[in-house]
Amino acid sequence: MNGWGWVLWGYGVVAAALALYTWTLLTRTRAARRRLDELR
Amino acid sequence: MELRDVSARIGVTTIVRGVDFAVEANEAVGLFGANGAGKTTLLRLIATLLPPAAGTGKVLGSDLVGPGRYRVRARIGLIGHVPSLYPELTLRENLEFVATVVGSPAGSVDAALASVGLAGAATRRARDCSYGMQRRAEFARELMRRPALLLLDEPHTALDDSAVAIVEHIVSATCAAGGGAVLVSHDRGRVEALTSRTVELVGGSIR
Amino acid sequence: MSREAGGGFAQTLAIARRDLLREQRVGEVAWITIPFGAIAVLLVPLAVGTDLPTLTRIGPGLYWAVVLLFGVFIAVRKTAAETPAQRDLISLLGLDPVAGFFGRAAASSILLLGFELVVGAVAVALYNIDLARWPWMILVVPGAAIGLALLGTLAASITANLSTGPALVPFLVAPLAVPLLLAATQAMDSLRPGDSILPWVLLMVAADLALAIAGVLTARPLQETR
Amino acid sequence: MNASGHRMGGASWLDRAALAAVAGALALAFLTPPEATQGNVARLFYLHVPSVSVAYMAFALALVASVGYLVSRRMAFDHLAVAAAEVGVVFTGFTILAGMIWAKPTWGVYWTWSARLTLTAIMLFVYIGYLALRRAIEDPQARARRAAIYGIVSVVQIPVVHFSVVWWRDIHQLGTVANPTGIQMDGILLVAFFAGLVAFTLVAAALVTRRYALAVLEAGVHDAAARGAGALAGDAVEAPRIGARAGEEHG
Repeated sequence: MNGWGWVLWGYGVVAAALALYTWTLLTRTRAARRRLDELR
Repeated sequence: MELRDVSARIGVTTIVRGVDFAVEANEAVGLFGANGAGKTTLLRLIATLLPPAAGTGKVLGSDLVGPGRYRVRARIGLIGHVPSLYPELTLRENLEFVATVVGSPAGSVDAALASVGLAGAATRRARDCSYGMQRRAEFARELMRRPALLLLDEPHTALDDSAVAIVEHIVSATCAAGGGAVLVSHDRGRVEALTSRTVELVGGSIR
Repeated sequence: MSREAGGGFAQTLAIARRDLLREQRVGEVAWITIPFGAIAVLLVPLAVGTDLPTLTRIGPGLYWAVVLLFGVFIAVRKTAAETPAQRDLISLLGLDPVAGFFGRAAASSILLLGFELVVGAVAVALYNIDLARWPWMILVVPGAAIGLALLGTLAASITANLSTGPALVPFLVAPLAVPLLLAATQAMDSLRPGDSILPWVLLMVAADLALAIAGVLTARPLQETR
Repeated sequence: MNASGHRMGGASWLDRAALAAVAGALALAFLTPPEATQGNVARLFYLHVPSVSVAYMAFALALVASVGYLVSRRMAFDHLAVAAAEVGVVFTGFTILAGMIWAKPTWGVYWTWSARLTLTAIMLFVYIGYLALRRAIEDPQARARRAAIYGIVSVVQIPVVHFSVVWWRDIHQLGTVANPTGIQMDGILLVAFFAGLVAFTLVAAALVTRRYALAVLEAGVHDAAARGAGALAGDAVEAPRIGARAGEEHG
């Protein structure tokens, strides 16, 4: 793998991790909203 | 000691709500309520061990949640329905530990144990004592500490007929010294005889 | 009626005495934790090979890793745990929280010192560790015991009465014990003539002091029941 | 807290600013000329160093919030503390991932035991411990108090951890290859680095905002459950229904 390969690999892994975290955050928020609506 | 419009929660369960409750000096009050009504929680609330979710209160001149509560705690005696003795230590070692922490004079330990009829069991480990004996030892501890506010949770539980006199003695001694007492119980007959008035905890409120 | 509470030092001693008496009656550290540490020292050569020169070289490091990873169980020993009723009582006795913290840490320090000495004797024998300039160990061994006891006491108080508490404490302690591990291992490494051991001893002292300060700062909120 | 205002949490101005900054930073990171000694691989620098800076900022925010909670006992500080700590853990994770992927082509190994990498790994575990502790406690006030205490204990100890690791590395010098500051940074490279820092700071701020809103929601769920039906002590207990005699005695 050349330099660019490593760079794309590094940026790709971090971007995927960031996307995963953002997704879990949105999912948890939606679940909490739903639960709150149920309780009201 | 008085509570005004006090509520308390444990987890998501509301234990008491909008409770007004006061105990004057020289007064002993009986507190009744069904299983799970929140009597024990109310005692811990009065003892400043559980902060109220709402409302205000004063105990022995200090606010229920103010920094003064750390000072008045040393003048509150609580005998819960679960013994708080260290099972590995003897009854005397348990009381000696308390005496050192509160600064009671040496010698008061044996006197206190003798007064509840446990002089002969002083060197027995708490683990090897019956529930009733452990209860007696806890009364000995409070006799030694002489708190200004005495909170008793089911005081007569597991006490034999002769030991019931201990409850009577400690309540009247506390009130005679200008203190107050709250007795949580199901034993209406015995508690009504010891207290000047009784209240009932129903649905999270005092009646 | 109110009386003066016992002095802070008397309270510290009372708490330490209580903890040591409870341990003495049950023997949890003496009969479980210490033998467990000793067998860990015995197991490692079975995994990495029994070549004595290698063991002599890596022995001190293995010893300290075992002390920090297994010694932490002393902080979560059953005989130091308090039931909710016992915590209520302690709060109502007017115990100075700082005295309570130092009393519990003192008892744990003494037990940890015992752990270090027994496991250390096993390690010295099995790994043929050279104890040149051993007098420095008089500072390093208790220093590590005190630091780990302070850290373990803090972590045990933070997790008191949690169902996962005994599992959490080692995890919370391990990363923060890094200065103790480095100071102890590097001090032993520096036992060779010419290397200075003093910076590592000072680091140990600094770590212990930082933990003592943290304990004083957090003693009051930690004593609150609930 | 714009995110909490929208029903489905649509994009706030902060989200948009973060996205724009990321686009700009990426463009700079990829379009700048290769670095003199390491070539293209050095572009990982724009990922690794800004994320560790942001992680430290997040942990500093978590500390301030922890102290704020213990002093004021306001739950808002606790919500902020957990938001900052969680985002800090995420960015520490980015730091380690990017650092390892940078280390492999540069030094031939994924892990180099440099003081910086070792410290970052320790920090990661300290704050994973913080999050694990929070998971173990159900009562919100008890959780807030105990978590704040652990946060403070950690922060008192972290400088000592820092110095111990740095000393330890100073003695066992690995040689200059393990020194990431060997990079020549000037002109446009410096601009790319700062663009990365700004972008990551904005992304972290957007994430903290959303995590804070989630903490507020979860507290609301807890409160609503507490107000819900059947949650009053004693309500779950009724008179026993065994035999008619018990009823007669009470009647």
